[in-house]
Amino acid sequence: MSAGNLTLSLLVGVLFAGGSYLLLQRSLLRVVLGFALWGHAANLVLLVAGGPAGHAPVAGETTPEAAADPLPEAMAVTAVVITLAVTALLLALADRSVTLRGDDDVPDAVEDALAGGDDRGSMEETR
Amino acid sequence: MPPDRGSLTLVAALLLAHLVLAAAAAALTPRVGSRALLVGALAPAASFAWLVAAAPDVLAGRPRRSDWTWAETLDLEVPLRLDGLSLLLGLVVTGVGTLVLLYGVHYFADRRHGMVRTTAVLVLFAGAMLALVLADNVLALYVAWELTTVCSFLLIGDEGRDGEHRSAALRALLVTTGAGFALLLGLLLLGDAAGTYRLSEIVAAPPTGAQAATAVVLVLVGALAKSAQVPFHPWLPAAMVAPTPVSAYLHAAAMVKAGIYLVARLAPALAEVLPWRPIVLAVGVATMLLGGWRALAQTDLKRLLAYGTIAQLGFLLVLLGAGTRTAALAGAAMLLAHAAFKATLFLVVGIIDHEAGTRDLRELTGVGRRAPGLAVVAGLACLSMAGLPPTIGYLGKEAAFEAFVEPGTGHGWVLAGIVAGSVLTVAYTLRFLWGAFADRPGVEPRLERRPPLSFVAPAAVLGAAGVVLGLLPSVVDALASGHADAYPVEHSYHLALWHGFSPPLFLSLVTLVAGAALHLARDRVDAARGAVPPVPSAEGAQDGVARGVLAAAGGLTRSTQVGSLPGYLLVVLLAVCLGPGGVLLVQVGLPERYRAWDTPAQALIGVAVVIAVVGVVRIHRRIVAVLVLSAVGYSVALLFLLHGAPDLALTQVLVETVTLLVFVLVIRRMPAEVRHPPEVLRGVRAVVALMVGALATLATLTISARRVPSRSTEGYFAEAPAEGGPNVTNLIISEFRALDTLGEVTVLAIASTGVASLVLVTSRLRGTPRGGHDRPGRAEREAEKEDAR
Amino acid sequence: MTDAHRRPAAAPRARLLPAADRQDAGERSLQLEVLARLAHPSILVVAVYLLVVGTHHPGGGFAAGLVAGLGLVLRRLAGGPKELTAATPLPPGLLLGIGLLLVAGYAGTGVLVAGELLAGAVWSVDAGFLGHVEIPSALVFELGVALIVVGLTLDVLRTLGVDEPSEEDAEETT
Amino acid sequence: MSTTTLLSVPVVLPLIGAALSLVLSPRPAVQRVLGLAVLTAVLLDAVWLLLRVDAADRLVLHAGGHAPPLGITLVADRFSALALLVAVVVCLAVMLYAIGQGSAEKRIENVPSVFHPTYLVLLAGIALVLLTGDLFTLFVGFEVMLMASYVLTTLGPTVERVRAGMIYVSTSLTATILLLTTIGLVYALTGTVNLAQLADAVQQLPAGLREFLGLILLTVLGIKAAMVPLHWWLPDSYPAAPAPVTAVFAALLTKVAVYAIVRTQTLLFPRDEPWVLLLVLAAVTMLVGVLGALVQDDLNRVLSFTLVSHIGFMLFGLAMSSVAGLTGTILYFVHHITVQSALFLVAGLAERRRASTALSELGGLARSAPVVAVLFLVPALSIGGIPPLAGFIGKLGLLQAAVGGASAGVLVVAAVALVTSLLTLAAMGRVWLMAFWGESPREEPDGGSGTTTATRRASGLMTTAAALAVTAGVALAAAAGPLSAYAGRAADDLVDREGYRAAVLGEGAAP
Repeated sequence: MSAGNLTLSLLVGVLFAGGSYLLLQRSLLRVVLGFALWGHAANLVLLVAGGPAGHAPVAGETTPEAAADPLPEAMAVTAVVITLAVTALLLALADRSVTLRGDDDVPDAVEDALAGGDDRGSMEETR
Repeated sequence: MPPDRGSLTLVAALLLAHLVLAAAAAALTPRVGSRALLVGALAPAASFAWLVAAAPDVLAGRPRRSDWTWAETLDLEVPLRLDGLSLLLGLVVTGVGTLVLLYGVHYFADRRHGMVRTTAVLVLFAGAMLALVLADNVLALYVAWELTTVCSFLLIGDEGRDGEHRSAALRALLVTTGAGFALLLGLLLLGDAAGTYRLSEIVAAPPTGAQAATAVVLVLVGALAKSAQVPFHPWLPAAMVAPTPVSAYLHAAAMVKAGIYLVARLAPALAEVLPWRPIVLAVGVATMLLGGWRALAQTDLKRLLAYGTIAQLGFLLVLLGAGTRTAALAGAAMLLAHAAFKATLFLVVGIIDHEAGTRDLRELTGVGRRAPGLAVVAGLACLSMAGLPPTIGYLGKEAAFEAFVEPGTGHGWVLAGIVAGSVLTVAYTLRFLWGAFADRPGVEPRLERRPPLSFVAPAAVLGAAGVVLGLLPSVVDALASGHADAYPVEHSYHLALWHGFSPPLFLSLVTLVAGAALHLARDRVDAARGAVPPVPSAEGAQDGVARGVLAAAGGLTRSTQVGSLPGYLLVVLLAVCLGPGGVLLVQVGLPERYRAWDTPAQALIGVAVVIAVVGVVRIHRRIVAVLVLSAVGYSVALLFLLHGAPDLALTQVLVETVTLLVFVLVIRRMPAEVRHPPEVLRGVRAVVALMVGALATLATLTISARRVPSRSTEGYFAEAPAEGGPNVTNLIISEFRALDTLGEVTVLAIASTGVASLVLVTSRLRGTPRGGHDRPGRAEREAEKEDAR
Repeated sequence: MTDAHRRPAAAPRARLLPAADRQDAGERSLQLEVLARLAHPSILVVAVYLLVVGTHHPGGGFAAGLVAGLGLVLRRLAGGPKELTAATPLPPGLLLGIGLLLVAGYAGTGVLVAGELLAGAVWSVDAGFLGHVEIPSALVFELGVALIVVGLTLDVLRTLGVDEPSEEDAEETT
Repeated sequence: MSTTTLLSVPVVLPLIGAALSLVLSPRPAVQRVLGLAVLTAVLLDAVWLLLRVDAADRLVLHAGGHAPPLGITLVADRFSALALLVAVVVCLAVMLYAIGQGSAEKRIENVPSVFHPTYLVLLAGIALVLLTGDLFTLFVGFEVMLMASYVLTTLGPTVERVRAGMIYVSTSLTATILLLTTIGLVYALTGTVNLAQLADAVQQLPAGLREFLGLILLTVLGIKAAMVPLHWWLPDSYPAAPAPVTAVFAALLTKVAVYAIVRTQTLLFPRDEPWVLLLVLAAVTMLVGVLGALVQDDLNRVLSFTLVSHIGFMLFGLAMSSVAGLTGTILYFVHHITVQSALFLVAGLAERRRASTALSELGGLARSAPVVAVLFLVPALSIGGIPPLAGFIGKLGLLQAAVGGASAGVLVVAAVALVTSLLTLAAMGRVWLMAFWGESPREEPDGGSGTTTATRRASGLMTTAAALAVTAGVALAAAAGPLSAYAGRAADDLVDREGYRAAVLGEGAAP
């Protein structure tokens, strides 16, 4: 059994914690910032999953044993790009929100604060 | 016995004929109006003829059967079987069905709207009901059972234009399907315990034990609700808002008998399983008494008949569920009798209602004098209902008394109950006759003409049938024995008009006299009824349950579906921490060995990342927060580079730069500062965030301590040169796992389209009226409503 | 919708990118614009380099696309929306379409021609004085990737980068 | 047709179609024809795939010829082939509807330049999730599907849709990043992301870690599947989207997540005993969802809550951990896809007549639009479990499995399922009473029946599309025999993990 990497594990924790704190806010911009932190954290997890640091995985220049695991690296590239795409879309949503409502706060849905407020829809008579 | 191919084709054709003729009649309705029912009536009429033709064979103990499999994996077969009981019910369903449809031609003649649906559903119902009594598989029976419920819902609701129709339809639907679901579970348990879903096989080898007992309770719930027994009964009087042919057919003769039929079908097998007899007998007697008592209080003739029906259904339940031969014989006879007389009386009320415009007995006068033929028809039916000779009702009631005069557990109180119930029956029979046909001084007569013969004829046929059959006791005995012979013959009782001076004859006399006395003393009875303090009614209880469920649903939904994104994410994060996080902490725990870092540089960059993260979280000036975020991103890219992932680091740096620009472009248009969040939530938010962070650290530590080497690295290194170059990471992206990349760039392309559609749409929306494009939000609608008030 | 609705007066607006908000030529910084124009070809060369060397060195379609996209960003920052339009050969929708067509078509062609989904081939070409050059078929794929990334950057710049999208912009993209 | 072609078409062809659609974006008519052509081709492919898979068990494609663990493997077994077929049928019906609506109303959200490519990409993503045999590709497939869904939700971004989009995208993204993290954890502990290899590798982990991974996968996929208590986002986002979009979302997106849950749990975390935690979650999902449905006063919100509720039925079958239970899940899965899409399409038809989906604004539709009423009634009864419709078939499969399992806990959940059916029926009955019976609250707008020939034709197309979805549901009931037999075989496939491994890794593959 190998040993756990304390620094990277703590970093993942800090990024997730900071991201979570931002996710739980009303401003969509801060939510996006939170997702960005989460994205970094997830990529670091992939990095840790690939094992300890090593040489760049270039065939011929290094051996499979000495190289960093290339698969998580490739997966992280995919993830980074996807995060970029979603970030752009979320920011466009925020922009649209600013256009329509003047701010980027995520408003609450009001339907269920009202739903079932009276006894309509009983077996007796619905209207 | 091998399936009989000939009858398979014929029965299938008959059932199909209902479907086809329903469609044909519905198609004809817009052109010929209610006369389309004549076409529809062909289906039950043909079925009736087939049943009559098959009767001698069946009664000789040779049931007809056929097989058809719907879904083998689910044991969903549709075997059909015609035995004595099915024949009995089948004759009722098709016979009454034919006459009611003929009657409908006249009844619905003036109707403009909704006839297409009414026609189609009535004919469909006839088919479903026939299928129900012929089905030899519990699941097939259930299918037909629920079909009749849906037909009932649509027919009760009619056009659904007023609240009474709507709520009556919904009540009938919910009570009967709700109990139907219990029935389904019961039937499945029963089938599982018996090892077969075949009714005939279950009856031949009945299951026992706890599972059978549970099944019995659930099956009975379904059967009792369908047959309007206490405490499920309120849906039936409410259903009387339906047009009279519907009430006569569905809610007197046919559909409500489905529950009775099921009880009769299973009683030979399950009467000995413990909760069966106590439930059946107690509920039956209670229903009979309650129905009779409430019938005496009605002023609406139709509701009077409805409560009478409830009482009679209770009576039938006692007889057919008791599980003895004599009781079954009596039950079979009473079932025939009830179908004939109750349908007749409903049709008579329908005629009165149609011609006089009311069916309230306080507003009716002189009907007997103006329509004597109608009075005679009703009188014939009432003879049977009250149990007077020489009617079929008399045959049944004599046999019923006989069945419980015999010694047996609990027979004493059951006998007392059915005698009392019969007294009430006589009393409300008289009340009906008095109410419909008597002269009332001071009331304006409303009946202007004698109802046409074609209108009265179906009722007359049914009414006469009760007397004709009563005069042919041997025929009735043969029909009823077809079912009763399912029981072992203890001492052979036969239906007859004269059994000598026996206790049943004496009891019959008692009921007649007491019933007549009760009718004569109606004013005093009414006074007594008024003096009784109101007891909680079943109707109120059902409404209470509905209100309770709605209140609970409203409360739950209001308090949880709060519509707040932070709230929802909070729940998600908590779920992750408490569920998987809990398992990790409790069952896996902390790894034993650590290393601080791979290289000290990791720690240096790590400190920078931590500082930057704190900055992003704490800074409320948007632009600064975004810039600090980039610092996190670039630091992470450095970590990638240190780790031996230059491709990833390069992508990260470039993406971070682009991201930064996107951020800057967007926040130009936003307020510079984010509003400070309310203090209340800050603590919760911080706690949850720390929990997530702790879980993430724990998970990462665990995996980095328990990591197993990749299974693919060597393969990649070996194959890379042949695929175009030595850069393994890049080859994974463009070759080995190119499918992922294909998906990923698709995401990019669509995101890009989405950004454009989100932002650029503005110019197109401008100038178009908003209402045309958007569902108005709930809040706006509320506001509009407020304005309207 | 009026301007008052779109931009509430209460919201203080940061003047982050002065040049980006300036529309007329008089206000633009000429030096910056010229610099950007001069730099653009070199940036494109870097992008092409990254695209081609991907199989051997860090790089590949993503990196190439992102670098090319950053070149456009530079032009946009220096010269405003007009300059951006001048710098783009094709509307972003078309870029995205062609890019996606290249990557998906590459997959589809492989299925049809070679009976393999997304299998690459490597062609060795004798390129005169350059020596032996290996051209992987995946280069088509990488090119598609790069075009999509450029398309995205362009879309973002043209949409989020503009305060009041003009009618022509809308027509062009949709 | 070769295996490669059969398995590639559902993923690659829609993407090529989407690319062409983007290139051709100034020509809406061509885009429509293109979209329909692609969907038809994929439909034929899916039919063929289903027949092939049923005849010859699993079909396997190693993309690029790279065997696991180097490359990505696509696998079709009976469950994925069936799910794909139903998904394509629904997509086709919804596209017809959308085209009809687009011609009828010139709605902004039907700007075909965005709708058509995105819609095709959505299908490609769904196909990728259903066919992949690789955990990371599963993630990518989800992203493709979700990104398309983000764009479709916010077509014609009004205040309401932007708000719904924020909730929807944020919640989905949370799940996405958690899923990515989970994949990292799985990879670290096993050294592979190939599902067939994982099937074996996960078994060798200590029990605690195995349970942790199983639970975290259930949780993150549960967010996407709208499993209570992770479902809150759904009723607050789906109803805001345009009718055809809501229909396809409700039919497919959550179900694809359910598919992923079933696939990962059966393959990686097999169980012999009923899974108590999931039983509880299934029961709670059923009840919370349906209670929510009972008190809504907007048709689309009622339907969204029943959608949540009925996810519970599918989880119930999985939680029983038996072949019979899985058979029930598959039957319910198929039924629910068709029925839920039909209901939302019909809600769209109703909305078209009254320009609202508020129950108080509807009313009297049975009289003024009898066809719409029938089209609503059939799926509404079906979802309430009324025989002989498809919902009954699914419910019957689940109940039989529960009764056959003879475990008290399972029977309790079966009873909850029946109560839920009743409450669903009550919710549908309430809708029927308020929207279809009663009096119309106002005059029908002209758009209801259509004024011009073109509008009428488009309107007819929408009705036809809805009818197609309804008919698909009825056809499922009619075909209950072969369907349930097929579902039984598909469930056998799901528990036959050795067979899956052998098919993907080659016979006798070393663990």
